[in-house]
Order: sequence, then structure tokens, then C-alpha cells
Amino acid sequence: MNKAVKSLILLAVLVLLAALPFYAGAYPLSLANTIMIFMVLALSWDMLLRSGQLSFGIAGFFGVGGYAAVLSQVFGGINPLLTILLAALTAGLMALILGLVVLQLRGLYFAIVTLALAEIFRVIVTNIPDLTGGHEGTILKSAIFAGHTYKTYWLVLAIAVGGIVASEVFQRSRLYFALTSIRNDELVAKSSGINVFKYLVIAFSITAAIQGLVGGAYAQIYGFVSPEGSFSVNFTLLPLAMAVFGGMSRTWGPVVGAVLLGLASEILKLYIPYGHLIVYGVIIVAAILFLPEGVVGLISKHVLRRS
Amino acid sequence: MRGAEKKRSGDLMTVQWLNKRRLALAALYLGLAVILAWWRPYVLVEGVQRSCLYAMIALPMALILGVLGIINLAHGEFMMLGAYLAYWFNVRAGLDPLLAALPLLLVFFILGLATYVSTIKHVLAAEELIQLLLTFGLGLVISQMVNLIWTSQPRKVQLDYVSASAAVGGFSFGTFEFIYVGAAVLVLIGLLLFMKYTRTGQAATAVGQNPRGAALVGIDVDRTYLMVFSISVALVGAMGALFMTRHSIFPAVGGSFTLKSFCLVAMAGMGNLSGILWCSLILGLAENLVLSIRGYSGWADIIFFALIGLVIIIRSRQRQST
Amino acid sequence: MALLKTETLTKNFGGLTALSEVTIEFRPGEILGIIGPNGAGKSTLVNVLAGVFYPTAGRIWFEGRDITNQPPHQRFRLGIGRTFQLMRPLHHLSLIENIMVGALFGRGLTQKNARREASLMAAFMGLTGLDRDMTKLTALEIKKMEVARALVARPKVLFLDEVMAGLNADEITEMIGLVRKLQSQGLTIGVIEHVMRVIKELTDRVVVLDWGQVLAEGPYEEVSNDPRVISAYLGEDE
Amino acid sequence: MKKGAFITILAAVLALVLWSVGPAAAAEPIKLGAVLPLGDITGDQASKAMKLAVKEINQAGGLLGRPVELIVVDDEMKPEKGAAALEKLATVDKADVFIGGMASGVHMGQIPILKKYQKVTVWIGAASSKCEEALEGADWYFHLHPWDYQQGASYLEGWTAINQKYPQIKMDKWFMAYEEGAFGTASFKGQQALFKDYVTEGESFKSAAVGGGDYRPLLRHAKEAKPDVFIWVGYGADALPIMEQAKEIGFAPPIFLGSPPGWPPDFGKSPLAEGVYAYGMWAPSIKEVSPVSKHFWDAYLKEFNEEPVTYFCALGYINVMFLAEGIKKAGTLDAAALVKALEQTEYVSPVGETLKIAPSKVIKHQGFTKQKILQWQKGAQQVIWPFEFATAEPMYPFPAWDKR
Repeated sequence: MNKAVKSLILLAVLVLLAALPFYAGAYPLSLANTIMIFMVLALSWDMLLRSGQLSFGIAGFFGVGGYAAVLSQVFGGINPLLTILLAALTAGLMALILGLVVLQLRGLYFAIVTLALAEIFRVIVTNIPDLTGGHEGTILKSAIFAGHTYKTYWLVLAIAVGGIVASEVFQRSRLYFALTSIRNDELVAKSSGINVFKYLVIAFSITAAIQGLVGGAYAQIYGFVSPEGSFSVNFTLLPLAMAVFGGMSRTWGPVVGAVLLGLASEILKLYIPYGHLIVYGVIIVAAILFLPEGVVGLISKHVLRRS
Repeated sequence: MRGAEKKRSGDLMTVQWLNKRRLALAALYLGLAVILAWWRPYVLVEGVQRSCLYAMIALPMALILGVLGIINLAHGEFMMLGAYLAYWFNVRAGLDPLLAALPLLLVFFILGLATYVSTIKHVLAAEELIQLLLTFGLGLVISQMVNLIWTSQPRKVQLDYVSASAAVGGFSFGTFEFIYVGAAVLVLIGLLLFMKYTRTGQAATAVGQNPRGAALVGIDVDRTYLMVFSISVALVGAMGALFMTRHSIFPAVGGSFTLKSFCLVAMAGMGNLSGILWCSLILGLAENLVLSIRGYSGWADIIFFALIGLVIIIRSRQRQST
Repeated sequence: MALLKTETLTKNFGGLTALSEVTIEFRPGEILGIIGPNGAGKSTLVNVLAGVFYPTAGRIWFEGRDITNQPPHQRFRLGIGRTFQLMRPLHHLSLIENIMVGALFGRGLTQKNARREASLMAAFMGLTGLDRDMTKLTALEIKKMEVARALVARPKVLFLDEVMAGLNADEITEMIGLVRKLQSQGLTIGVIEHVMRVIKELTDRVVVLDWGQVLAEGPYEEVSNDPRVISAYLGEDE
Repeated sequence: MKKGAFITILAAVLALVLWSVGPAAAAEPIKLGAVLPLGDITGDQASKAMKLAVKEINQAGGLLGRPVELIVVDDEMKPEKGAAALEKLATVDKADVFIGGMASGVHMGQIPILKKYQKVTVWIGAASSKCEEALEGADWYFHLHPWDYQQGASYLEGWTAINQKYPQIKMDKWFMAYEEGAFGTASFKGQQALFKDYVTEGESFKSAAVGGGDYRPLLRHAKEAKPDVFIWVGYGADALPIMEQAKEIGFAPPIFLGSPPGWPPDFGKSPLAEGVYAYGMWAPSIKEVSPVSKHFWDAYLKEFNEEPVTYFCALGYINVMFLAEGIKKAGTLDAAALVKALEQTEYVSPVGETLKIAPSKVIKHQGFTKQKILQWQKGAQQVIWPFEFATAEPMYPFPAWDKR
């Protein structure tokens, strides 16, 4: 399939999605929002993973972003859209600073410290109630765009497209070479002129910024932040599962994973209202056992074989 | 193969600074103990009890990590399932949970076999995070299954002996939780002896240090993995019975113990069993100390994670210098 | 003057001393052989020179400037290239991409130029099938790739760490030819080898390491007849 | 290549999306759209109680000559899922009314959606006054569960009443142990704000529900404080361990009071439970004084052969029944008319009180405002206050551990 056709189809898909509000109801739209929000989180997690660093801290930067957005609006009266960018900035900067220490670590140790970071953010946020509203959190007078369905959807769609583009940049720029080398063999990487630490800090900050951005958007869309809600472990575990299910280290893996698992859990609960989450668990286990390359990996293999 | 090298370097690491750390911990621990003994005796007593609860649950996880080189994120869920089965035995057959621990050993050994053969076996070669995700999925399945069967309603058996207490001078304290101390020490010694003197144990040690090497000298690596995993699951399942004598149980109760065990194992270092006990003691005592100061109990978690972070950063420095 | 020289270079790991007071120099355009029994500190020396390890004591000078505290990626950019004792392909990258890494980050080229340079270098090394992934390569090809990955950054000095290990006689001959070609283009080369034939045919000078110390230095014929060397080394070899 | 594969997938996915959009068939029955956390015992039993209510209504010939249909969607205790559930009920299922509710955290995420559709909503969950603030001016919104500050007020009222009726019961010095989450801290704030004439010390603890479970340091502090009333605010998981550890260190204050949202099913069976006071909207024993409650109890037991263990079960039943009364009164589903009707509806509920709507601090349509003061006696929760529903005399003081 040549480039022209491919880009044409992608364009068509994009148009279809952009036009979704005109032929789909509010429920599919909000479902799409949820899916795309988790999609971008999954992408950001995967982007860092391409350097071999496994992060359990998604919820941490997601929550920080959420608080940054809501608080900057409540106290600073800043325009909601701007607060979302501010959220990205905040999370990115924090990652940059923390990264200077944390990125000394590797593997299991890095993973667990990111996990701890998320937890520490939560505890700190809950212990400065005057600013954050403490355990009860803070609410916005109204959700972004006054809850206007179309606009909200387009905002999320824009973020999703942004995320996909960012991920593709990671895949095509020299970052790709740097991160892949680091993941494969750090010794070779640094002996081949790659400033390992620099590139890890870059990747960590950018992915954290993305997570902060999504957190900010989420908080603006649902109009509130709370420690239990904004730092919920779901925002770490579900994206993780989606990326794995769809296939890691490629842009379309997390995307497809998010769509499939997102729809699955939503449809499942219609047929198994009580305890459909068990099926969700089974899907993850099965996916890892039978699709180590993820859905996309599997399919691209078959495509390869055919052509 | 990358896994193998990882593990070997991990062991070197622990060996290299084990003694240094041992001493440091011993000093810290003794210091705390002395101060506490006259200042707040109950912090000492209850801190030790709490520590050993952590330790007895974390030990099997450390064993799995040390030998198979994987972190079992379904660890706490196995514990939780054990607790529920003990509860069920108690309700159905009036079996005392402490006795239920014995049949549970068998039940969970078999469950361990099944789990290993059907899932773990197939991801041993895969990347670390694949293993983490698989076990995370397993955990989800277990907890949701329990939720379906017993609902999220917290349950707690009535046992008079769990609130047994003794008094020294003016200060009265619970005596029952000393069974956690017993259990932790028993499990630790048991495992150490097992690793040292049984064929499987020796094989496990060898495999843990270098699977390929072990295979070359004719050790059946797969079988060793199978045994070690099953034994660990059996242990943690039985621990569930001890756990639920004292705590309410509900489907999500295991999760936080997975995390705590995970952190303890990371602190103690790859496959370092006795390190678990030391780290637990520091953590448990520190936590109880904070809890004992009025108005600051909220910060107990920070202490926990700060300690984790600190120790891990130190460890990474250690590693870089070599 | 020397292109690269070390001054009483010492490296300790915990208790044991891998290098003690090693003072050697690489003269421009020469091929210097570094030999010694197993655990003599050959690879450690390369790693310290390449910046993978920082020395416990002593200094390293490159083109007259002190690079003792330079990180490895800096030294690579300055012109110190190396291959590895064990083959270390980047297995998520294709053959050409593996080589590109050197050009991208060693010389800061754009992807387009890096790719061009890499394919030129591959041609020079006699590598074909540039889009294969690393699992499909023979040992010789991987060795060549590693050399190419270093060369594409236009280094001034190149360390070949047991690059001949695991190659058959013909392949060794081919490699020797290659290294000669490199020297003829003015590259300074450090060769760590167990295969004595290579040292003999290739090197202008040899440094013998034993227990981390310089045991002897000079043309191969000289050192190979040095009784200390024979006792320490040649006895152990065949 | 990958892209090629991706296109195929994306097409498939798109098809899936469009399919899941599928237009819902026009509905004959009156549709009640409920959102509850079905994985949790509260949502589980509330949803069952709703089913029971709907069944009874349909057996009695439905409403406005139309059958009633109940559609329950799980919110999985996640705000975004709770919001999506409402969207689905509104657009796919074309629900006429929204009911249900449990966690405040989830509800906050739902409020924007509720505002968007402005459907008549009768909510039985979310006690946090943050939610109330967010719902200012929403006159289509009916909130049956008491707000946090109302609960506090009713406790004060209750204890004052008890103190007047039984002067020997002292309650000057309070010690509140509250779980460190939103639920606990809110309660403590409420307590401090309302019980001004009383001394209230407080300390937070980590609930067993989130991995805590060691209350001994806390209980020791309480013991040192020598309060007249010791109250803990936590979850069911904390109930028995707290009693056990209190016994262990010999802590037996004159009034031992606990207020979890739901007690463990077999808490009463424990000898340690005897004499423990509790807060709650509903207790099984109310069936002795309220025929409606008796009916509800028997019917639920018969239908699902399990006992209602949380008051959300009763609230679920009330949720549907109250709404049904309103619809009957209004004779139509037209929002304005229905709101008006609900405003005037009075429903004698299984929790004892007659449910009527009145304004609260911020919103116009608040239902219940009172909690009850209960006490565990001989294995059952007895109502101590309000006195009109009292099923037993208060036991005082809390018997010392060695005197049992």
C-alpha cells in the first residue's frame, strides 16, 4: 500500500472521527472521550517505554496536571484552555526536576520509585487543604465549554491526534535511534555518542507533560479534582493494559489497545452488569499469553507474511 | 538470557554490600529499640508485630523474585484468596483459621502449580514489564472472582483469642500478633534451610544466580521454577489464614500488601531473604513511631515511601560505583 | 607527540585492582597491540579509555587535552571509537540503523546524511542486505557492523576489543586486511587480542598487561622473547 | 506495513463504534435509568431493592397505565464511567428519569452531564456538600440522602435529646477517630463545627479498607484522653478490629460509638459488639415499629434470600417508590409537572421517617435530613433515637471488658 493511499485513508478516518458528533449520539461521544483520554495516556507510557524505562507513575503526573488546571483557574482565573497547557507545563517541569534524580535508576527500581512518586504527590496534595481542598478536592463552577458535547469531544480528539503525532515524532526522529539504543544496550548507546541521561530526561519530561495535559483536560471536562479521583491507580493500570494489549513500542499499538479494551469493557458491562471486570482481567492475561506482540503486532505479522 | 545477567549482577550487588547494610540496619534497629523501650514500649512491641506481618507476606515474593526473577503482582491477591478460603472453612466447617493454614498450604501449592504451568511458565523469557502485567492481570482475575462470590462486603471472623493481652507493669499490650513474629521467623528460617539443604533448594539457588549455567550442569530449571513458585504461593496462601484472624477481609485487601511486599523486596535487594526481615523491622518501627505521635499519623505513608526512595537511590549509587 | 596517552592510570573495583599505574601512549597512525592473560585488565583499560569506567587515579590525555573526566559519549564525539569484547548489536534496529547511530550521535548528522554515510561505510566494510535485522547476521557481519558503527563517526583512534574472537581463519585474514586498510587511511588503532597471529601480523608495537600492570612494551618480536612475558603469558596461551 | 495493518483494524474498530451507536427502539414503558457501583455491596443491594420496587409497581399495574422498566448501569466507582453511564441512559436507553448514586467522588464527575440533560433526577448517594455547591439552582435535582452537615446536625440534635431524657448519660468530652479519607475528614470538620459546646479531640487513622488496620496507637491516645464519648468514623472493615484492639489495650469509654456506612453482616454476633452505639439511616429492627419497613424486609428477603445489610438497600427501594408516588401524582412525565408533584409528595418510607422534600443550604429539593442513633444490643441494631422509632432503651455505660 503506497504512501499516498495510506495518508488518504488516514485523512478520511480523521474526517470521519471529526464528524462523529454529527452522526453519533452523546453516549458514543463521551465513550470516545474516555477511550481517547486513556489512549493518550497509554501512548505516553509507551513512548517512555521505548527507552526501556517502565513507569508506574502515570497517575501521578495525570493528577498533578489535573490540580494545576483546576487550581490555576480557580485562583488565577485563567482561561480553561490555557490551564490545560499550564497543566502540561507543570507536570513536564516536575518530571524534568525529578528526572535528574530518578533517572539514575533502572528497571524495577525506576518503576517502583515512579510508583512511590505518584503516591507522594497524592499525600502532599491532600495535606495542603487550603490550596487543594484536601480530601474533598476542588470543583469548578462549570465544566469546560459549559459541558458542550461537541466542543469537548473535539478538544479530546485534538489531544488524541496530538498524542499520536508526538508518538510518531518519537518513532521517526533521532529520538527513536537514541531511545532504542538505550533500551537495547545502554553501554553501546553511550559509547556511540548518545548522551543517555539527556535523552532519558527529555523522554521522561515530554511523556510526563503529555500525562499532565491529559490530566488537565480530564479535570476540566469533569469539572473537579480530588485525591482519590485524580490520582486513582486506574490511570496507571488501564493505559498500561491497553498498550500491552494493542502492542508496545509502536504508535498504533496503544491506540488500538485503548479502542478495543475501552469498547470491550463498555459493551461487556451491558451483558455482564455484575463483575464484568473479571473478564477484563482475563483479556489482559490472555492477550499477554497469546498475543505477546499485541493485536497490532499480530496483524502486521500476518500482513507481512501475505505481502 | 538478559534476565540471567540481570539476576547475576543483582546477586553480586547484594553480596557486595550485604555486610555494610547489615551493620547499618542492626545499629539503626538497636538504637530505635533502646530509645523506644523506655520512651514508648508499645511502639516497640506493636512495631515489631507489624513488621513481621509485612515480612511474612513479603518473604515468598522475595523467593520468587530471587529465583524466577519476576515480581508477582498477584501476590497480595493470593494472600487475600487464602484469607477468604480460611473464612469459608470457618463458616462452613467451623474450622479454626490457624488450623486452616495447613490444608491451605496444600490447596495453594496446587494452585501454584496450575498458575505456573498455565501462565508464568510462558512469560519467563519475556521482558520484565510483560511479567508484571501478566501477574497484574492474574491479580485482577482473582480479586474480581472473589468479589463475585463473596461481594465487597468486608468480613471478619469472631475469635476470642485474637484480643488476648498481657500486662507488664502499667502497660498492657496484645499478645496474639506475636504469632506473626513466629510465622515470619519460621518462614525465613524454613526457606533458608530449604535453600541450603534440600536438592530443590540448592538447585533453586543455582538457578537464581545463573539459569543457563544451572541448566548446563544438568539442573532441571523449569522444574525448579515450578517448585519454587508453587511453594511461594502455598506459603502466601497460608499466610492469608493468619492474616484474616486479625483483619477484616474484602476483595481489595490484598492490593496494598502487594505494594508493601514489592517495596520491601526492592529495598532488600534481589533474592535477599533475610534482608526482608531487616527492612520490615525498620519500616514497621518507623511507621508505628510516626503513628504514635498524635496528629502526624497521616504522614506514615510518606515515611514509608521516603524510606523506599532513599534506600533505592542509595542502592543505585552502590551499583554505579561497581 | 602522542595522540592518546595515559598517566599512572589506576582502577579499583571494590577490593581488587584491575589497573595499577598504567602509563602507555598511542602514537598517531600506529597499530598498538594490547595483550595479556585473562583478567590482566585489557578490557578494563579500553573501558577506562572509552569512559565507561572512570579511573580511581591517574589521568588520560587525548590530543594534548585532559579527558579524564569526560563522559563516554563526549569521548566518542572527540574521536575515540571502540568495539566490544562480546558482540552487542542493537537488536531492535536494522543493520543500517545500527551503523547510523554512530553517525547521528558521533557526528550529529541529520538522518538523511547519516543514512548515506552509513551505507557508504557499510559498502567499505563489505556489508550487504542493509535492512536485515540483527538476528539474521553472521558473527563476522556483526563484528563488521560494530567496526562500521564506530568508524562512521570518523574517529581518530579505534579500539578493537577481541574483534577476531570466534572468527575462522579466512574471516580473520579478511579482518586483518580491513584493519590494515584503516591504518593506511591514517587511523590509530588499539588491538586487544588473544589470537597471537593477529598481533604478530598487524601490530607495530605491543603492550603486555599482567595483573593490571604494564609488564613489557615494544615490537612483538621483542616482547614475545621477553622471559617475563613468556612466563606470565605465552606459557598460558597454547 | 504496520500502518497497513492499522488501517484494517481502524476500519473494523470504526464499524464497532458505529454499531454500538445503533439507534434505540422507541420505548413503550416508563424508563428509570439508575447508576450504581454494582461491584460494591451498597450498589449491589440498592440495585436489587430497586428491582424489587419496580416488580411490585408493575404487579400493581405499573404507572400511568404503562409498565415501568429499570435500567441499571455500573459506574465502577469511576467518575468518567459514571458520567458515560448517564450519557448512555439519556441517549441510548432514552431514560425518562435518573436515579441511583453512591460515592461523592463519582457524582462530582456526573454533575456536568446532569446539568446538560436537566432530566428529573432523584439521587440517593453523595453526601459531600461539595456536590451540593455544584448543583446550585438545579431545580430538577432531588437529593434524598442527607448532606454531610445535615448528618452532623442530626447527631447533635439526637444526643442533646438523649442527654435531656437520660441525664446520667454524659457527653461533654468527645474523641473522634476518623479515617484519613474524604469521608472521615469531612465528618470530623462537621463534628468540630457543630459540637461547639462540647470538647472534641480528633485523630485520623488509615482505614483497613485502604490497607491500614492497626488502631492501637490511636486507641491508646483515646484512652489517655479519657473521653465521655469515643466515636470512630471509618468503614465496615474497621468495625471488628477496632473492638478487638480496644479490648486488647483495655479501652472502654462510657459511650463507644461507630459510624461506618455499613456494618459487617455478622458484627452483631460478636460479644464485643454489645453496647456499641452506631449511626445509620436504617436498621433491621425498624421493622418492629414500621409496617413499611417490615414489608420491605420480608419482600427483599423472599426475593433475593439475603438480608439487607446496608441502608443503601432501603434507599434504593425508597428511590423508586418515592418517584412512583410523584409520577402518579403528576399524572405525566413532563418535567415541570413531575418536579411540582415530587415537591408535594409525602412517602412513608421503610427507614421510618416520612419522606418529604424541603430546601437545604444550597439546593431546593432535599429529602432526608436525619440519621438515627442506634445501639447494638443482643446482636441486633436497636433504634435509640429518634424516640418515635425507638426500639430499645439505651444501654449505659459501655460495659467494661472484664465485666462481660
